[in-house]
Amino acid sequence: MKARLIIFLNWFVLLGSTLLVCAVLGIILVDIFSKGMSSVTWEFISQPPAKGMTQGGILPAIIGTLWLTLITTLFAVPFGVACAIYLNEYAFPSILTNVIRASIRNLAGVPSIIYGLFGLALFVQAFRLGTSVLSAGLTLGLLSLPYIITTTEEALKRIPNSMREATLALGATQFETIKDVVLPSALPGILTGVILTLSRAAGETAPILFTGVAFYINGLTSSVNQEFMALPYHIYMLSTQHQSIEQVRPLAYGTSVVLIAMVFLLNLTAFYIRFKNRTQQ
Amino acid sequence: MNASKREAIDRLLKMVFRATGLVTIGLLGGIFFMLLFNSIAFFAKGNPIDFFTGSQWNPGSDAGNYSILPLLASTGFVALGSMMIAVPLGIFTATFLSELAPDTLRTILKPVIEMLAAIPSVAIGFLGIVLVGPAIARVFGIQNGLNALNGSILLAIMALPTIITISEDAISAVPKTYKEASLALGANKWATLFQVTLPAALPGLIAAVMLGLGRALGETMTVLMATGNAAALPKGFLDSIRTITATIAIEMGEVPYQTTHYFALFAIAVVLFIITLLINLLGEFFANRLRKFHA
Amino acid sequence: MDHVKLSAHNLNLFFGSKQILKNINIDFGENQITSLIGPSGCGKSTLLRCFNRMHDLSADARIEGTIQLNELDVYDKKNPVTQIRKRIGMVFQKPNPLPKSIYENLSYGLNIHQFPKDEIPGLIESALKESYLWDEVKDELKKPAVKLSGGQQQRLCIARTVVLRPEVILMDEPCSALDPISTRKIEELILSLRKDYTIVIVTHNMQQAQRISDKVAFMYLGELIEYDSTENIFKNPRQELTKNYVGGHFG
Amino acid sequence: MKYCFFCLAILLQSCIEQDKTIKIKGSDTEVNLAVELAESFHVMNPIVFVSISGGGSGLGIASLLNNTADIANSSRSINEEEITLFQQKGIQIDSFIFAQDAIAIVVAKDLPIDSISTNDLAAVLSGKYSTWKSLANKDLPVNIYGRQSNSGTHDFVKDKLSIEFSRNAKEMNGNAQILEAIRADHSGIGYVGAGYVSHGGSKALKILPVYTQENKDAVSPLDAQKIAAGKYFFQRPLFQYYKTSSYIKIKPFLDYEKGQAGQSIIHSAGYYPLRKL
Repeated sequence: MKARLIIFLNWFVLLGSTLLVCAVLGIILVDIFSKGMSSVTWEFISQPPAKGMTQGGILPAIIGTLWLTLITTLFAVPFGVACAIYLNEYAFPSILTNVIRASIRNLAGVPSIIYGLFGLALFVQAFRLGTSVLSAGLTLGLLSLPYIITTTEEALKRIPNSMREATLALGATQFETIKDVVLPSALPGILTGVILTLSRAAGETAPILFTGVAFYINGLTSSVNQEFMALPYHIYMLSTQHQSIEQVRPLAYGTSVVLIAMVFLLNLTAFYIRFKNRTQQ
Repeated sequence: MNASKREAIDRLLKMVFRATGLVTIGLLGGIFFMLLFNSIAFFAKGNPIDFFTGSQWNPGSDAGNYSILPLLASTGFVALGSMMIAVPLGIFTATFLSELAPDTLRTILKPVIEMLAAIPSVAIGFLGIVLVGPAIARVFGIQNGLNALNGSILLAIMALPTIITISEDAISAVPKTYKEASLALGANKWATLFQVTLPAALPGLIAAVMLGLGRALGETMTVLMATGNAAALPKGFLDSIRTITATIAIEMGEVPYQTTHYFALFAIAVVLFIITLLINLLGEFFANRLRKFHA
Repeated sequence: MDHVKLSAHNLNLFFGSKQILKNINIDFGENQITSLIGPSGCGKSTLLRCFNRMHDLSADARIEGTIQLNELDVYDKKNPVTQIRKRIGMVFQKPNPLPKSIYENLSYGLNIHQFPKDEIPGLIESALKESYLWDEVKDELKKPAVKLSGGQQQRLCIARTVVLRPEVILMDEPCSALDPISTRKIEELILSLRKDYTIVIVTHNMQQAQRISDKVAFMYLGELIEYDSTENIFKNPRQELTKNYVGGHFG
Repeated sequence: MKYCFFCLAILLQSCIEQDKTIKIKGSDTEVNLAVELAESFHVMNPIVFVSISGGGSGLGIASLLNNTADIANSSRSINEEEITLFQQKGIQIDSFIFAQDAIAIVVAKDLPIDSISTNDLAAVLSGKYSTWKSLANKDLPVNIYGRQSNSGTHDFVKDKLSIEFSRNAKEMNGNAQILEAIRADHSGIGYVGAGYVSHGGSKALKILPVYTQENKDAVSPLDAQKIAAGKYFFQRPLFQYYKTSSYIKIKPFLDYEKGQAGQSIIHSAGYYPLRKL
């Protein structure tokens, strides 16, 4: 009898924890979507804010986040992938490369606000880019680099050496081997990592706080040295800084819906690529 | 002729890759030097002893009190609180996923956990204001739910995916032979789970907790939005607190560059950086031990 | 002996401080099949990979001595490694087709070495015919190469090497991952290739060495112990070690 | 290759493009007003972009120093230390008062207190009174909701009362958070810009008129006439600081603020315009 009770309790605790974790996600999504969906209309997505940001939409914030993601991609993807290729394909394995790898892995765990400080010191001040979408995008790019480098390296490591030997033995140069065999085979893995990293970057707030995000801008960001609005910061601002918090709460919910939908969409794309790649093999 | 041209391209691109690789590594390494340089500037101006032993962070006052202690205490306090929630919950869930859940359930639950990880921190912080805060206020009969408890709950949610994923990997990596040996000796499923499988996965579980803790310590937006931001030493979970990250977020935009206050913010950032670095290294150390152990 | 195609003189190879190959001197005759045999770890694969400079990308590999292809110094920096490898092809232990179609697997080498575009289909067809693969794949050249069976894949890898018209083909235990029937096919193929190419093959299969090779080299612990005609090595070895090995007493 | 061109294009754009954006930063008190001004300004002058960030007054002035803002909104006048910093950097600045603001002292609606003296207020905010016993005859703890130390409102109240704030004062991110907290807190007290409470923000709240030792007549921050006469204790001009060198760039916006349209927006936002309407 006692043994049965223990078994029951064990099941109860383990299953209960799992259900609780699922419930947390459920509560988050249900709360945000049930209260936010009614605000998300075509006008909300396609109009700028109006009446002291108590009405209207979030178009400038959407455009700002897209700008930011674009610049992050343009900076972090080529540099990150090139760095991973250098480390995995060119650099001879040594203590130094192992130290570099370990540092990069640990940089992925550095708080994002510290990247914000670095962006401020490097891009805003040292490079004189000012507070702008360029500074903020580059800062987010730096934040993304460790993730992109690590996931790309993992993808490259999964390509068996026999594949490289095949083309090398045919007289291909090392670059041709990378370009024609290694990268195409590693592409799904790299792409999955890149998309997941970008979805994380798009939702980040702390690194852009002092590198260029604005409370409000009366137009759409149209050049890289302008300041910008961004979806995550807009949520922060609407829920803590705005003068009539109660009045704009539906807008904050609506903005959260748009941001979460955007991030989930990116994640689903990544899952799809991973899934498709797995079933093909 | 053509062959040497191809070789030349190869050499050139090798150099390009090496250069970009080294530039990237240099940029990332720059983070550390930037922090170091700016905080040295602070310690040259201010008093390093006060920084670690004083009791007040109050840059606005005329004397300029820059003590990291209340901030550090707040940061540690809220992170420990979050671990008290997230560690049991995360490890139990991971155990369930790897040992008990049928395959179909696992393939559904794993994406659920990844989805949880994908939710931006600002959205979690927002829920701290509109959902968790009022709930805490109601349950404890207090006026305002923006306090350490709120922050701990939110940070637990943010650390859960990390803890679950790594713990699950660690538990699944325990060799089948261990379990079979235990079962063959007549131990039942539960005894095997708690006395053989989980202890064997322990280094991995510690690694999971460490990385989760690192995540909680470094999180900015949720604590900024949900903990009330009072820079006093915390006495209980219902007190408002202000973490290192929140302090940087609040004050960095508002200080003139190259002043004592500006450098002070870099100094507290260095402390945070070192703490998270140590915790991550510790996590990695345990993860490696697990790997070696099973290899 | 006939014309010497490929040779190594006083070849030493080190990985870091560890010496793997010790003072190897060997000549491979043109249009001959030479087998390298020896217990695993004796350095036979390592030696094979010296001939087309596959050690170039290992950080700590250091090579002393000379390797010559005809009169050409293989390790001379002035000779592009890509050209060396075009002239000295290689087939690996496990079939490693590129993740592309059958046709692209063959056209890849031709393209990078800039063969005239209009000659490529003809070259591919004749290489596949030479490799006894044409009849099996001629209708599905667009099919991914990985869909082929193991034996077919290995023949494809040989065809991929042959299509470049190399002078020497190095084979590193090409049948060890294959079933007996596929092995037999590959052996037939190797024998038929002898008329056009110089072939060096690493094998741990004594019967195979006997079946296909003109000459056999026995290696032990990084040293070349004995190098002679197949018949002498198996029937009448001069060294005690060789005798023990071919007699199946160790390894 | 395409990628390189694209990056080059972006870099070129960043170099060639004249920065047409007017960056206004600082002062939570003024930020919403600035947003509304920018919104209507954009309708009239769509070529000129205005980007606005909140934060405290310190942020605005710091941004001006750091060259990341063109106009610094500030609800306090610039202090000695900041003047020295500007001098050190060799930056010439000008200022312009575009409205008057009054700070409202806010408590929950059901707290039985109708007005407060500056002395009592000083005692409450500095933490001398830990309960409402002596003021409202209720044994409830005093919960103070204030701004962060870098906010102009924070400094203004602190200096006006010559106190240091209680260490238990909660430092909220903005005026709106203060209002929301007090709405939920029966024994809370806080200070916010009058602009925040005059437009429906006062729901479930009470604004305490303030009297002084000399003038026992309690004045409400919502009393426009008294404000115009400068009679309210917590009354202050709202400043805009800007660099003399960027005057040409920001002139259209300043002109708009001073004009009829701008001043009427200021009025309807709950501040007291300088011009008679």
